[in-house]
Amino acid sequence: MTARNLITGAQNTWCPGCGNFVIQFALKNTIAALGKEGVDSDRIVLVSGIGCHAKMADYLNVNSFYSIHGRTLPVATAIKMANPELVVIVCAGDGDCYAEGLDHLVFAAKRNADITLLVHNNRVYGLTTGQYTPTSPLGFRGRSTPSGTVEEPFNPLAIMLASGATFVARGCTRRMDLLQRTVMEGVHHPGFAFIDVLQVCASYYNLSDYYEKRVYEISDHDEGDFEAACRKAREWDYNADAPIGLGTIYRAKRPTLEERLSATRGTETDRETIIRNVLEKRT
Amino acid sequence: MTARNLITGAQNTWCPGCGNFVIQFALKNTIAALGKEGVDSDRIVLVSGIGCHAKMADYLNVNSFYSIHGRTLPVATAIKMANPELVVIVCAGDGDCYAEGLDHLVFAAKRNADITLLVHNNRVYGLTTGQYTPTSPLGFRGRSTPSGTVEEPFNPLAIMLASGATFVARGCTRRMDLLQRTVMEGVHHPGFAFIDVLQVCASYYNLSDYYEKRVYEISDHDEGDFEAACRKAREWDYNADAPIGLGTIYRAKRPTLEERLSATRGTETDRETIIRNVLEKRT
Amino acid sequence: MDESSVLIGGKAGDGINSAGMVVAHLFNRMGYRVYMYFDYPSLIKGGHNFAIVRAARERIGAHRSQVDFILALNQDTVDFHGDMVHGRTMVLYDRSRVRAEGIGINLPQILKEEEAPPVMGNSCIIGAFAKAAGIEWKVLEEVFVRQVPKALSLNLKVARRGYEAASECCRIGSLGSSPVPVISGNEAIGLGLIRGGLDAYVAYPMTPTSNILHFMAEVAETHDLLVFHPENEIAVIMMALGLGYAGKKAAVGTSGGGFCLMTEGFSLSGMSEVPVVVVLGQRAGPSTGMPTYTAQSDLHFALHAGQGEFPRLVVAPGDAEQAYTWSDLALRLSWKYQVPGVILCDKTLCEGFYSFSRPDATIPRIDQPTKASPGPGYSRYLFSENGVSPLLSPPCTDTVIKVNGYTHDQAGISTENSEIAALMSEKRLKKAAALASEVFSLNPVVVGGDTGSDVALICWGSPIGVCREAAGSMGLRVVQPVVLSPLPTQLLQDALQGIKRQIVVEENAEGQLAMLLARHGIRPNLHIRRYDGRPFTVEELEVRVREALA
Amino acid sequence: MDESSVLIGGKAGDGINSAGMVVAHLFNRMGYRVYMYFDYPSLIKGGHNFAIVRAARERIGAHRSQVDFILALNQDTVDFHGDMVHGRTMVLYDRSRVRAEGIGINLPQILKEEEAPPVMGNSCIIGAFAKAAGIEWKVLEEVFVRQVPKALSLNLKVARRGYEAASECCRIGSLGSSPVPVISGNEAIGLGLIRGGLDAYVAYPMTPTSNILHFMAEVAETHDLLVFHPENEIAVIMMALGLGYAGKKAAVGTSGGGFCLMTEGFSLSGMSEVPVVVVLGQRAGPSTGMPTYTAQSDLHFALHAGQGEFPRLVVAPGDAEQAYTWSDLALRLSWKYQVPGVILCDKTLCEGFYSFSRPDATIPRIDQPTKASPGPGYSRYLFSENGVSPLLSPPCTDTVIKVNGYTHDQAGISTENSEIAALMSEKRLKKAAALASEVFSLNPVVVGGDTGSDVALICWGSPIGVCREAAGSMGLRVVQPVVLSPLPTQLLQDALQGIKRQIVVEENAEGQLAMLLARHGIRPNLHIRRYDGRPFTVEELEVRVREALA
Ligand SMILES: Cc1ncc(C[n+]2csc(CCOP(=O)(O)OP(=O)(O)O)c2C)c(N)n1
Ligand SMILES: Cc1ncc(C[n+]2csc(CCOP(=O)(O)OP(=O)(O)O)c2C)c(N)n1
Ligand code: SF4
Ligand code: SF4
Ligand SMILES: [Mg+2]
Ligand SMILES: [Mg+2]
Repeated sequence: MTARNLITGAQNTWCPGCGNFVIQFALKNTIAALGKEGVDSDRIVLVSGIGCHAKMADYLNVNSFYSIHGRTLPVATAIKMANPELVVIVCAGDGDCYAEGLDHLVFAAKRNADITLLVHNNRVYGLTTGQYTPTSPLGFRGRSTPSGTVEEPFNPLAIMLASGATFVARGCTRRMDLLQRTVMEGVHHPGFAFIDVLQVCASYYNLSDYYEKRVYEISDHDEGDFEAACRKAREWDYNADAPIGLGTIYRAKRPTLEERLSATRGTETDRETIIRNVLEKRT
Repeated sequence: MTARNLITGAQNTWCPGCGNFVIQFALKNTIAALGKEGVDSDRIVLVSGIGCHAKMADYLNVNSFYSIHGRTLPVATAIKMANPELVVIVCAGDGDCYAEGLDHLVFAAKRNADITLLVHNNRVYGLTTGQYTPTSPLGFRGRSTPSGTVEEPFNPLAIMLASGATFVARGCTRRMDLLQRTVMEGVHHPGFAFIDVLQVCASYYNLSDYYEKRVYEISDHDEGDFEAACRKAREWDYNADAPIGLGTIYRAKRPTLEERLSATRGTETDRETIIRNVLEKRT
Repeated sequence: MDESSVLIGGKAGDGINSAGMVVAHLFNRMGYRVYMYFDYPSLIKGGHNFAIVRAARERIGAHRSQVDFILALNQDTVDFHGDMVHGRTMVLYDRSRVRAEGIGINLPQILKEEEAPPVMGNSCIIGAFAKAAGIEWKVLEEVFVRQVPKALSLNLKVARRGYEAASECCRIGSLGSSPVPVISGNEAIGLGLIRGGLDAYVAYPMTPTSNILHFMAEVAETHDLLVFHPENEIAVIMMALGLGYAGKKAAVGTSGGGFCLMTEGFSLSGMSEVPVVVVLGQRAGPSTGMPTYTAQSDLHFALHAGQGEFPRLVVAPGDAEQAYTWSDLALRLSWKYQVPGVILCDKTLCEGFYSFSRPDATIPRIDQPTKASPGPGYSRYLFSENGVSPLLSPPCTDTVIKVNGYTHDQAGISTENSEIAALMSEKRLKKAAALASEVFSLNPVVVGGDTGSDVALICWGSPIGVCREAAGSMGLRVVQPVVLSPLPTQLLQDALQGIKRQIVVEENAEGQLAMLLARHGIRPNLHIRRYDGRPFTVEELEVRVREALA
Repeated sequence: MDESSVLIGGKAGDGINSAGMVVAHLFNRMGYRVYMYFDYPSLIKGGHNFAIVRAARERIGAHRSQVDFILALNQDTVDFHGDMVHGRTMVLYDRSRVRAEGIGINLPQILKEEEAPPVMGNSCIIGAFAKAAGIEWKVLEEVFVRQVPKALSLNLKVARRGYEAASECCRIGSLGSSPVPVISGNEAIGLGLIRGGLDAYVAYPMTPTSNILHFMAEVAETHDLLVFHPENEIAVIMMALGLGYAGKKAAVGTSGGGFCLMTEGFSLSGMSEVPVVVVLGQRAGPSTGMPTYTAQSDLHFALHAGQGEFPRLVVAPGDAEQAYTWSDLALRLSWKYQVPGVILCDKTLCEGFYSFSRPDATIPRIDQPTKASPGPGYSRYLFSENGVSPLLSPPCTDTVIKVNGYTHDQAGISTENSEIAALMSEKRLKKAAALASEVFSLNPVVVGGDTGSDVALICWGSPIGVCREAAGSMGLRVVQPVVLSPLPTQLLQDALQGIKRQIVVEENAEGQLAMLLARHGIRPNLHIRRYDGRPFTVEELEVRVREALA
């Protein structure tokens, strides 16, 4: 394909200071880098949910399916099943992917389709003006919980590990370079790559300073060690203060959904033959 | 209340040899025992999904909400929120609770409402005549997967631990007494009690012998040790052969949803006052 | 004898459905056209199941109130169906378990002697039936060879013992026509979709369409078809849309409860113009209702499901040939106009069995719109005269293909501009009009019976079978709109030309077709409705029509 | 001056909505009745927001095509609204950022001097407006004291600077009437539900009803109300049903996409007879559409959502008083008849602000049915003359209370018996009839305008405001069915007596009310439709009515 401007002409409407700009930048660079590796941008498909995060579908000049709130993953999985040549990247929100459509997340991990998921985890509903999400800390005062939430957050990394994810990582929009490396690793990973991106929401939950003080790049860690990964994932529980490790936490090899599907599938393609065979048996 | 026959006159339509009879028996005994402890059967509410398991709502002569496929837990949580005096027990299926409505399961664990969930985990869709579920082993040949499934099962105990469940246990219909004790422990537990019951499906997935050979009662295990619980939960992965531990795997104390809700709630009950207050502010 | 009805009953687990099919094939071999109704509660073992096999010289699609033979594997079969017995009904029964008058066979003893398992009781009683009905052994043997998949020789032995234990009480003669396939409505839908170009079928099991999933999964063992059963119906429709975006023609199947969960994706299909076909098998509702019993009570839900306004295709075939034809057409039309489609069927059609004559020669061809050209100038939602934009799927060289559930501009980028919003709304109206005019040319209103009559039975879906017969015997016209959205109003009006009394026959309580017709200015004043989960029988409908006309 | 319109515009984040409210309250203090339309795209910061505040002597519920004042915090406010300017429109603007003619104020400089944050620019421009409009400082001060929640004295200082920087160009006089509350449609719904006996509100945020959730959550800080925001809309409706079963009156709120996910629970409500009220706020669809723009395109979806047949209440209030009244009534009626109810509103009503006069005195009383008696003989689904069964919630001594989404017998135990199934279906029809007859007595069709005219505007929902005005100015009758299910057909026909030309005014493309009327034999032939996400203005409607009648 011919070199292409990876950003569309659509007017960008994220708030000044929003972490989504950083994710957009990381994705753009990743797609450009993939191009240099021979992965044509025509083969990239971006799937997004609904929320601030999802506007990525309008902004990145690649194929996209701007889907509905919470339902990115079945769309993305199916696109990959339909055509394994496509490189499928998903931008989901934490409300989107951890609340509205959490079931699909667990099943994406279980199935190991070769897609890459970025959860823009700003720990708040941005586009609907600031309600708590499953990763907001206990007591968070949002617009639906003015006296504070009554629920501890869950730990998405721990859930992903328990669900069979083969690539589990965390990024933060305060660490753009590391995020970009992690995204690239995720895309390269043959299987479901889960990346929880701690994304600063400038308007409703600005944790810039909080993250700035706590995040560190994970090193001296065996990504292939499941137990170690669980410990690393639990180091910070999204609630109490703790160091927040960034980078890849776990990586394993397992056949992908597409590989397994193609192994069980028949080959006859003539429709008339198949109809005749069935009717013959029913006569 | 007056002593009551705990079984209704409804015709029982489970298959001969079905593990559901064992669960019914355990529940009936539990309810009777609770009666002796002073928990009036009038206070028991049973919530069921849709599937063979769910027929429990027709058979047990207690208050019941025979709900829809996959949606037991929000109903049950709300009943408890509405009236913490009620003792809420949920009978769900594995298709029901691990596939159709998995999201609610994770949130039930996260919220820690004081309800008890029994998943009749026969690892197959019974009532729709034998398709794979999220806990069927890889390669399972069901009616929707005649060449075998392309997905490894997930481990519901591991997911529950990762989701913040405060009581995680496993039962088996081949071990009626232990099951009954576990159910009683679950009901006594102040918070969300999750019990995965390995239930024999006589018609579509008869694992009687399989379980008979592998199940054992867990002992010498610290139920308060999260790491130990994780190890115990992962001992068997619902796929490869391994010893299958039964009994309570994890137990922790955390405020329940109802407790936290009542702490944040206002007390004014006069409707006219509230309307007038609001309108006054808007004038 | 020109026609014959056989009821076979027993417990769930006795193999009543397959036994019914074998009986159906006996008739089929002898040149009869058959129809089988299967009645079963929602349980796996026990309870009471029965199948009514009816055979006739001509194509049929309904059962009668009375039967000529009863094959009783349990006492209920005799006790529950007393009202179906006429003077010459012959009862064949398992003497060890059933008290009745007729031909008693000691099934357990025969099975024991042949060392056959209990489930082979049905083969034995079928053997007895064949003898009683004067059917040659050769016919039975042929049918068993073709239709009994497992333990053929033992089944034949057991059947032979039944054959020998009974005595002939009448003689059902051969008609000489050749046998034809006998398929369920579900299979007809499946085959029609395959003919229409289906690439993928995605479903979560739900009666009465689960068997499409099972059928497709079996087909996929040899055929290059993607069949997937995901975590729930939300995933089902979203996967179908993902497949559709990526260039695969996908259909899904469910019933009302599952369709509820699909409605958000359905609306997304309408907005994003990514097509999908939903097979919606109606059953008795509301809610879980009676999952294994029939109803026609989701018409308006299908017509209006999903927020906002977008064109949709809703077809309601009534028998196997129509199911095959219109599943094919639904898939083609949905893709041609890039709209969601619904194949609205019901338990009676889905799980009924029908003699099937391939209607391929009569299926109209749908031309495909002109191809899209890839390139940097491509706009997924290009405005066009008929509202349909050229369709491409990724990857295409130098082409960005954006689909979007937000209001979008021609390139697929979200917009809140009021003019573009109005234009896109008009684009959808234009597609609706284009679809309607193509539907007009596809013979979407079936007119039958005595077309000279000034009384018409108006029906939709599976009751066409029973209406056709009642109309035939009573000399009435029958009018069946097969396409319900866009409703071919003009053709309906033409079909009702000269009609004085219009009787709408429906299997629901509120009169859903009647409501739809009223909206379009057609206001029949006679109504026959049944809403207890059971389909009309021929005689019942005749009585109700006579009452209505009285 | 009898009426006045003010447009204030700026970026999202400039506080345009609250600024508009302050302006509205200035008029309110002076005895005007106000209406405010707020227009904003789906984004958090930036873009272009504007509010149109209109004040008049009488109650109003629509804005005009032209405004008397423009308060411009950004250039877009001047550039985008040129068509709203008339000869005497006065523009007040931020001189530092906007080029315009009128009164320029150097906002940044004033803010800097007062050490005030940028968001206080709106206070400053309001100050300037007050001066320009000849509004006394005292009025402004009073309004600020009551309506500005934070940093009052700094805001007042800044406003004073604006006041001083501007010059009077006209004088908006006080009318002498006392101020009344100014509330949004969402608040009116919330208050009505509370009046009706609401115990719990469950919702997942979704425009345009998110603010009901926020409002209820605030109320619950002091009031004994359970407010919960769970993982998604499926959980929302299932929780509401759990609450309903346990004796709590629960309502939920959403928009079309969320309602899709509720439809399965909605049908369960119909079957189980556990009531629930759904506030369904329409917005431009299909699918995500334009989330912050208005539409009336979910009427038929609301009327037919969920599989199977069951009675439902659908009310569509059109202004704050109706919203309050009918939210109260909807809750009471849903509980009395144990049916699901829908309060069908739209973005214009939900997020519009209205002067509100409490209509409590005119709200009809709904008698409660006779109490149920607990005990072993209790049957949750007891047959009764009007189909309604006595309702109990657990725990009750010696009482087993079973609700069920399967077809069930009177005790709530699942059944597949054909007779019981038919009887239960008839039970639901009886409830529908009983509900319809009660609705008949509740004044569910509003007739207004010139009742002697032979031309009628027929409308539903929020366009009642604009229709009332157009009808007033043009001498037409207005007919508004507030209840859409069960449709009070007879009352509608009465209301349309003597009408020669009927014009249906709707904010959708397909004419959804027209379809519904047609089904019931009322077939208006003139239609005015708008479907670009924006509500009609008074002038626009007048022009369209003249065109239609020409
Ligand atoms: C089914 C449905 N429910 C609710 C909404 C309304 N909605 C739009 S965006 C959003 C929340 C977005 O939060 P999140 O996913 O965290 O994304 P963010 O805006 O924070 O990036 C919601 C609830 C919707 N569009 N669809
Ligand atoms: C929304 C919806 N989808 C599908 C069904 C059909 N259905 C009824 S029971 C069932 C599966 C039951 O499996 P499981 O939950 O494991 O229960 P079991 O019968 O094994 O006890 C399904 C898919 C339904 N009732 N509702
Ligand atoms: S609301 Fe938060 S997440 Fe959304 S654009 Fe603004 S800063 Fe970003
Ligand atoms: S199908 Fe299986 S789970 Fe269902 S009743 Fe029979 S044995 Fe039990
Ligand atoms: Mg978020
Ligand atoms: Mg199961």
